[in-house]
Amino acid sequence: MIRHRSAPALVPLMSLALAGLLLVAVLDLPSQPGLVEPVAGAMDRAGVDHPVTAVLLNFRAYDTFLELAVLLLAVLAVWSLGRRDPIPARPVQGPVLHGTLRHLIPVAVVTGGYLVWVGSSDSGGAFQGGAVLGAAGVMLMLSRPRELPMLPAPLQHLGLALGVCVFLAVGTAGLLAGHGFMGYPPAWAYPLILGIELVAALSIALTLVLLFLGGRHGH
Amino acid sequence: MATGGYMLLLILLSSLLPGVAIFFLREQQFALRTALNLGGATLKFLLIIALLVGVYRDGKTYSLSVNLLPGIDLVLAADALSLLFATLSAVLWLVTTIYAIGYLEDSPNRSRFFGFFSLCVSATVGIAFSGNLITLLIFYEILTLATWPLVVHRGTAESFRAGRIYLAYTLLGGAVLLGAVVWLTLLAGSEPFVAGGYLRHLSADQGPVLIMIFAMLMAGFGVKAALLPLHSWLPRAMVAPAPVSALLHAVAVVKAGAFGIVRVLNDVYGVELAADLGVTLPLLLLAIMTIVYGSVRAVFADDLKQRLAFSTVSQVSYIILGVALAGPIGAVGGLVHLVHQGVMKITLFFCAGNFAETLGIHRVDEMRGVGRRMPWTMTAFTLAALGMIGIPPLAGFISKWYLGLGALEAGMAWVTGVLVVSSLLNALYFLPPILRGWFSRREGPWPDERHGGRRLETHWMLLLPTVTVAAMALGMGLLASLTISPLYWVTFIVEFEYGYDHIWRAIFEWETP
Amino acid sequence: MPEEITTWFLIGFDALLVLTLLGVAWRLLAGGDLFRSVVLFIAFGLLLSLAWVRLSAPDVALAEAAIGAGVTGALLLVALGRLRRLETRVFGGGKKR
Amino acid sequence: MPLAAVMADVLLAPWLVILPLAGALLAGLWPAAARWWGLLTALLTPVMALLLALQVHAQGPVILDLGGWAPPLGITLVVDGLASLMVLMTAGVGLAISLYALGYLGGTDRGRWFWVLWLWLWAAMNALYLSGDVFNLYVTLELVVLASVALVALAGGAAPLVAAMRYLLVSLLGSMAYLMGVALLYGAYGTLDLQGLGAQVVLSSAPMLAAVLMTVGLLAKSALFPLHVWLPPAHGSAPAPVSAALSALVVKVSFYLILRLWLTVFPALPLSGLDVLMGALAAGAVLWGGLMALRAPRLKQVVAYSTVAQVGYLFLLFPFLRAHPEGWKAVVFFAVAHGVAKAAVFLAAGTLQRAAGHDRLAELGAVMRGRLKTSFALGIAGAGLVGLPFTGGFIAKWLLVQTALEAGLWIWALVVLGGGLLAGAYVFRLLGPAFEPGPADRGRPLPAVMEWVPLALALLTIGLGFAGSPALSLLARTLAGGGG
Amino acid sequence: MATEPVSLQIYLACGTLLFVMGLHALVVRRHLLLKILAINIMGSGIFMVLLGVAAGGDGGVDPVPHALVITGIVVALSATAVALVLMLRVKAATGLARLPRSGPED
Amino acid sequence: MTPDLWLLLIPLTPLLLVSALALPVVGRHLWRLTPLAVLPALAGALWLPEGAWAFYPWLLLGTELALDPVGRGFLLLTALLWGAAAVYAQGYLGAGPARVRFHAFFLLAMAGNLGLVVAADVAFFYTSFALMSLASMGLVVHEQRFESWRAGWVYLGMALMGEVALFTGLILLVHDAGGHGLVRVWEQPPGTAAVILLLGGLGVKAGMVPLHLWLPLAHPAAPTPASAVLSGAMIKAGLLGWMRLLPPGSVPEALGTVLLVLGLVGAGYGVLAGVFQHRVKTVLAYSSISQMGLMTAGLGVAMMHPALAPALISALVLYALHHGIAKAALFLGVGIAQRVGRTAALAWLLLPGLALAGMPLTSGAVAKTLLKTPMYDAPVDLSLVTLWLSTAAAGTFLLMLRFWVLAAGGSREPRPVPVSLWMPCLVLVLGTVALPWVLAPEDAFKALAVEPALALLWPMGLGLLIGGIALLLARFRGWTLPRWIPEGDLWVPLERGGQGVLGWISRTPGFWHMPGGGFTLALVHGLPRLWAAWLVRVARGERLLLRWETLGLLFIGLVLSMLVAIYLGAVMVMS
Repeated sequence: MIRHRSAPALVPLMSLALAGLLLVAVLDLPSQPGLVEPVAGAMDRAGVDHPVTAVLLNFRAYDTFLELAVLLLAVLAVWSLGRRDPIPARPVQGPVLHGTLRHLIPVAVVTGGYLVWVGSSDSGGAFQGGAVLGAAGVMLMLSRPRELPMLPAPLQHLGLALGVCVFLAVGTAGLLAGHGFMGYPPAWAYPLILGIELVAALSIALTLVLLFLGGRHGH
Repeated sequence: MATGGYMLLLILLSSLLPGVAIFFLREQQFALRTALNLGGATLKFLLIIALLVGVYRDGKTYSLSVNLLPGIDLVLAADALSLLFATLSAVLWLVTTIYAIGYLEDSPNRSRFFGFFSLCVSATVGIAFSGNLITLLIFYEILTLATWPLVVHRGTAESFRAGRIYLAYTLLGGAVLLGAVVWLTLLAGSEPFVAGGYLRHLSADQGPVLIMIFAMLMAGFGVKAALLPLHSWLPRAMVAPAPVSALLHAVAVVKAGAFGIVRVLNDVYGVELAADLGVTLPLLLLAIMTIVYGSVRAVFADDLKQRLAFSTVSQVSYIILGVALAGPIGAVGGLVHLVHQGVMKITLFFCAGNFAETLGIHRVDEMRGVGRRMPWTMTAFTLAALGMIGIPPLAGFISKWYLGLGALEAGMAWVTGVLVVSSLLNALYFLPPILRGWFSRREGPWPDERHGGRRLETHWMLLLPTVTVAAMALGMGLLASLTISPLYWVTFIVEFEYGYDHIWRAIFEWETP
Repeated sequence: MPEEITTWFLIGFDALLVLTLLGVAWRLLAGGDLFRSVVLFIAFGLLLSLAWVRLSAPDVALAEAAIGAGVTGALLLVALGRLRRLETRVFGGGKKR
Repeated sequence: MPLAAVMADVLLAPWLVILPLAGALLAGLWPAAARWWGLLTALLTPVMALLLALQVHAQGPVILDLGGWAPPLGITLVVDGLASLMVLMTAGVGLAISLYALGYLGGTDRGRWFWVLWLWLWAAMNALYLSGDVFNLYVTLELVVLASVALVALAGGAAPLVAAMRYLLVSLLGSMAYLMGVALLYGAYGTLDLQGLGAQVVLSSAPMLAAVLMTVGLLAKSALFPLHVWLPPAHGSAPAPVSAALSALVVKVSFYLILRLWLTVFPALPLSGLDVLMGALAAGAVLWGGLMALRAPRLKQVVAYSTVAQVGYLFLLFPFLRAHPEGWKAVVFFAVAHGVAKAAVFLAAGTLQRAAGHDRLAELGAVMRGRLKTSFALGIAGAGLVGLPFTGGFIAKWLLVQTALEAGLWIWALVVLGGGLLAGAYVFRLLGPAFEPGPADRGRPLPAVMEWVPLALALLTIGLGFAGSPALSLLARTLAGGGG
Repeated sequence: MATEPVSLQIYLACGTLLFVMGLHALVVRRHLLLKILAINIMGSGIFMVLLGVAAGGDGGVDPVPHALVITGIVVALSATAVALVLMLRVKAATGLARLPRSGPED
Repeated sequence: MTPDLWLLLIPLTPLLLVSALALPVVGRHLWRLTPLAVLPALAGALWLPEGAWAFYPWLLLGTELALDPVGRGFLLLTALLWGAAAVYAQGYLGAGPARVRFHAFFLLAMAGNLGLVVAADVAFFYTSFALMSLASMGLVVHEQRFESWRAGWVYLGMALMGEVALFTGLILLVHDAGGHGLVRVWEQPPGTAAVILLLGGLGVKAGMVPLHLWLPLAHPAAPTPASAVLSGAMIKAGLLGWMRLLPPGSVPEALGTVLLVLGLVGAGYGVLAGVFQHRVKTVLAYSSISQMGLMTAGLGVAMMHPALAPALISALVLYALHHGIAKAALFLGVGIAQRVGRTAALAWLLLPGLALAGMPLTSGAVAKTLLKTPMYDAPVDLSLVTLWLSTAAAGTFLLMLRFWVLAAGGSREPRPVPVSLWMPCLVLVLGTVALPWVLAPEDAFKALAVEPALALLWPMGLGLLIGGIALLLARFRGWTLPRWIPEGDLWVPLERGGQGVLGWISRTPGFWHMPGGGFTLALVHGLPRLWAAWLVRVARGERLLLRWETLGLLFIGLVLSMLVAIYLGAVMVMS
């Protein structure tokens, strides 16, 4: 049995050993083409122009769907843990923050929308856009902790789940239509992806805000 | 081939289903519980009779096979040996059920008791009808499970300790057994029991492995059969209520072990192979040591049930001794003792229970003068005890007669010396209670008299089974040559088993003078 | 030649960035003041998104900045705030950790 | 025949994810009716799972390309014997847990959250079993972790919360290690598909490290000794249906993943050496868990430690994998048998605990005598844990011993048999109070379903005693390793 | 615009070190917040390795790891959110934001 | 009635009566029917045809019963004695509480005794023999005095020894013969082991020196009617067993020699030990030993010279009859003598005593003459044997003198003698005279000739001389008979030794009383303690594992060790 006195000293030693071994393995990784070729070859059927978005929302849409699910589940898990506490006093005090936020929020909303939109062809996408939107929401919360214009509970629920629901519906429709689960008809790929991205971005934004609030609604 | 397997299933279920049903009855539902108990027991008895008729009169074969794993089946089959054991269980169950109903009158947790009791019997009958080693193992383990609640039934610290020890021994035995059975199955497949064994075709270099497996099998079955170093659980398990001790020691547990050993020796290895491997002699020696040791310990036991328990340790090994002699006549002796010991020992335990329940007698020296107070019970006790010693014309005499002849036949005349020593030791511990009971005078009141002033010496449900089994013990010896006697039956089994057709003649040749 | 210089410069930048990252990570994990750790973590996220840019992953960089640094940072800060409040409320003014 | 013909064309596998997920979403959106959505899901999913198993059995394994994108690019669902058996086991146990929860939780607020999280967990587990992509597996793994952590914490109170926290951290540690393995694998071979990886993996440093990191990470999640410490408090203090789900199912998830990885991705790595190490850990688990179970004062703790012990058997996998081509099937069957039995035990324990108001073994006698059905269920399922005959546990034990002996690894046979003895000791310790003298007391009134469900599951344990052949023939339809 | 091989090696090594550093801190630090941070650092290290791999491919930058990392970031965020709330609950229940050194006494 | 049923009825009747004793209401009174239980036997002995044989395949191992001349003689004896004793017991026991019990055991022993006489197969013989032996235990200890318990234990112990020896011997016989019918057994000469075992096993019952130890203890201890059958009928079972199982001609001649020697020693020793006794019944018991020695010697001669066997056997049968009746008459007479005046007592006891000593005109004379006659025809000179026999007869007379002295002496309280006492006694007394005239009138006449009569009379004279001297010494010199030989002779030192051993065992620590013995003791008490210590250690370990440092250490350690393991594995694969 390990003597507990020696344990703290042993941990760094063993960590170092692990680091060494990992380094050997990582630096020894061969140079391989990865999936560049297959992605490039499939872009014409992807429905979008940006490869990362194509991977995220078409080739590996199932991953992304489950990722949305994780996010939703996180909110649910947080909610299951109890009611939300009020947000504590702002970590950083002062009027500067307040004023900055006021100006920052609209900018963020626009940026977020843009990011979602541009995702189909360039860097950006639902997560980034949603995150920015969510950040806007968080800022809103921070700036006006007392008078929260919060949505009613059922709408909150719907908004949270919307992304996953729509994604699931589209995926299931693909299954029923014979394109396989999470498959789109090639012609419909672009509008569907865009639609999913939009809805997902909204859900993500709401999710982030609610995560920030922590705990389920009610006092 | 598999005709009428449902019969066997039915026989199993005839105790299992009532058992499960009883389990869920409320404590107060006395009539329903009794009806279920007796109904199940009677049904089983009748079914077995029907089975016997089917096998012997109509020549039907019964077997039932359920696939467990690829190449491994759960097989129920009725051959002569199974029927012997099954009949014994069924009959004694019926009797014990009546006894137990009387014995446990007004005691708590009766539903639980009878539930497990029936489960126990189902497992025993399952063991009897097991058609291969795996099935035997399965029911053997079930028996462990079903018996433990009965051992700890009283719920005292002592009974829990006994239960722990019982479990420690039997589970360990079960584990060893499982290992052995798996191993054997790997070597030879999951073959059905067949007279003469099915391991002959294995190559000669498997010898050491086979010996090893044999040792493990014997250890596994030996636990329940209370072979020498593995016997300690048995005397402790005496804390259980009398009907349990009766059934446990007479039929279910110890016999399951002995039966397993018989099966392995006769129908798995085959006597010839076993003898070739040289495993019968060690087994024989072990059995002999157990016989002597158990007897010696019984002599020094003061508690009546404890004495009976050590006596069981000793007596069960007669069965093993018989089969380990590796000859037909010895096998007759061993197998017939399977039945005889069961009947006699159950009688003794019933009597002990009667004494305890009626007069509060637990120790041998408290039995002074009990013969006058309870003549019927004492007569039953006397008959069974004398039978144990081997006094003719009781059942035990028949066993010893054949064991002795078997030893001579096997060229091991010295084994008769063991029988002699054991008989004397048996007498040494059985005669004092008998003599005290009949010829000593009681001074002062009984330790705890409960059934005073009735017409019978004790409750009729206690008395009737006792007298019945005692009569059986007498009848099995006195009428040993009837075609329905265990002896006749066993001879039949052994003739089949050993491929001899002259045993009957060799033993029963009469010529007019 | 200029290309080579650019290369060396970039490598130098990478090395510096990496060292900074490691240093920040080390400091933030070393404990001490929790608030400083959280702030350092946000900084770490921002530096990380710089590294992602260097690794030709602008999408990831965006996501890291928004989610990894931004949202996670906000979550950490608010959690820290609540932690402190729990401390003062329930346990009467305990300070750190 | 017509059914089979129709079924042949239906892609059932996705529905096993869609169905519980939809149930979870609906339950979340409509909290007041959460239990009814849960019930509906719980009734439908087993049917689906059964159909899937039948389909796989009839048609053999299938790889589904999601969205029509073939493996290196897209994600696949692997629908084979192993996966469908696990899905089926989950469905069976899940149904029981759901029915039980109807009674256990009633319409309480906590109950609603249970339903939501539980259905999420179910969906996540199904997704994991069916997934054929290492990264996708990571995501499902995280889903499982989040749902189960939340479920553990559902009980409220200090002990469950601490347990949940510890559980979460260990799980995240495991997930990270797993993800590092994924990164290494992708770095080495540029693909995430299980089969594709299996075809490429050779003995070199990156896959070796990947294998080790992934395995150890998952070991921590499946609570193999000595990384098991998080399990007993988490499983022992959670609400009964949660304990059942965690001990019976969630632990198996990471085991399944390890099995899948070593079966499909890493067959090229040598096991001689590793098998000894893992076997030793397995033996340690059996011994340690058994001893702790013998000592624990509370009913549910005993059962939780029993899980620690029985997880040990699962990791006899490695010695078996090395020495016996079919050996893993024994372990999988054990996992199934243990799942059912353990769920029954936990549910029965929950009933007793609820009836008595506590689960201190020493004071449980009266309620055990009063609640005979439950005690009976506890007994039968306990027999299943010990491996006594007529239960699935016996068949499992048989298979394990058989495999060990067939492979000439008698020492592991000894471990199995010895572990059975320890199990016997603690199971009978559990049953002991029922036999003490004293009054019988039914305790607090409880819904009947809380008595019948454990009993039904216990009987299912017996049913599994006869499921050996079908299960093995289903497992025979498992996709083997790509490289080997 | 593939990154230089040397830089790649630097990033790969950095990712590895971050991973191990996080692991070490997870084990050694006792405050739950630090443990949560440590896990995030571990994740970042892994992402760095993944992206390094993506950038080092033969035929240009591989988009798949990018997608993976984005997913990973979101998953990490989710886990972090849950962990933080759980930490707060533990603190509220036990008064400590760290795990007790021994199991709950019962 | 067919012989089939008749033969079976002989042992069965008493058994049926025993069972009837258990009947609820009437059972308590049925003991009065005991004497009737011998009627089938008596009738069988008198009227069953020669060679009657019956076979009962369902009974025991297949039972044969038969009646041959030897059997007829013994059956007559047995029936007569048991019947007489049964009648006697009616009056003797009075209304004691244990009366039913006595009769039950009496009947059981009777059934055994009758059964073994008619048994024609080994198993049934043994069964009957055992039944008789064990049931007589009930008779021996009936009075529940210390003395009777002591006697009972000795009796039982030796009887059991005899049983097992007999059992083993029988099994050997059966094994050699391949069947257990007597006829079949006779076809095969018995092996040495069987012979020795049977000699010993039956010798216990026959009171053969040195296996006679139980006899002088048991006979006095038992109630008088029981003593009568014990001494008169049951010990003859040993003799009968020898005749049945070791038939002269098929056994080695050496056995004859052994029997002869032992018989002669017994004849002398019985007298020697008997005259030094101080209790009436003990004297009678020793007399039985002596007489059985004579008969044993006779059988020995028959075995040595098979040609003489037929004559000797029939002589032995007659001798057994004579001795049984006379001895029973003496025992029964003792019971009467205690209730009547001195003279009347002597009157009751005189005739049987004289018969025993071989007084001409009595059965004794005929029996002794018949026994000696064939010996004169022996191919070798047996005059020493006959001389010894005559000397023994002198001893017997001396013994009888001692008996009369004792029986007539001592205090007595005259009481009425009920008819159930004097009637059977009278029958037997008359029987001692009438017997030869009824059964073997020719031989009876021959014995009246001068030469045999002289041969019979001079020993009596010798005995009278010695006895007279002793009596005179006692009367005029106050000489008392020394207690040189205690009751039970050799048993006394044996008992002392045995008590020493038993005491030693009982003083050894409680090992024997522990339910599981030393091994289990260690297991049961040692292991749990070890176990508990272990569990504590494990629990401590669990707390240690719960720490994150340990966890992390183990986690990383596991990673590293798995790597090492795989590496080693790879190396192994490569090499």
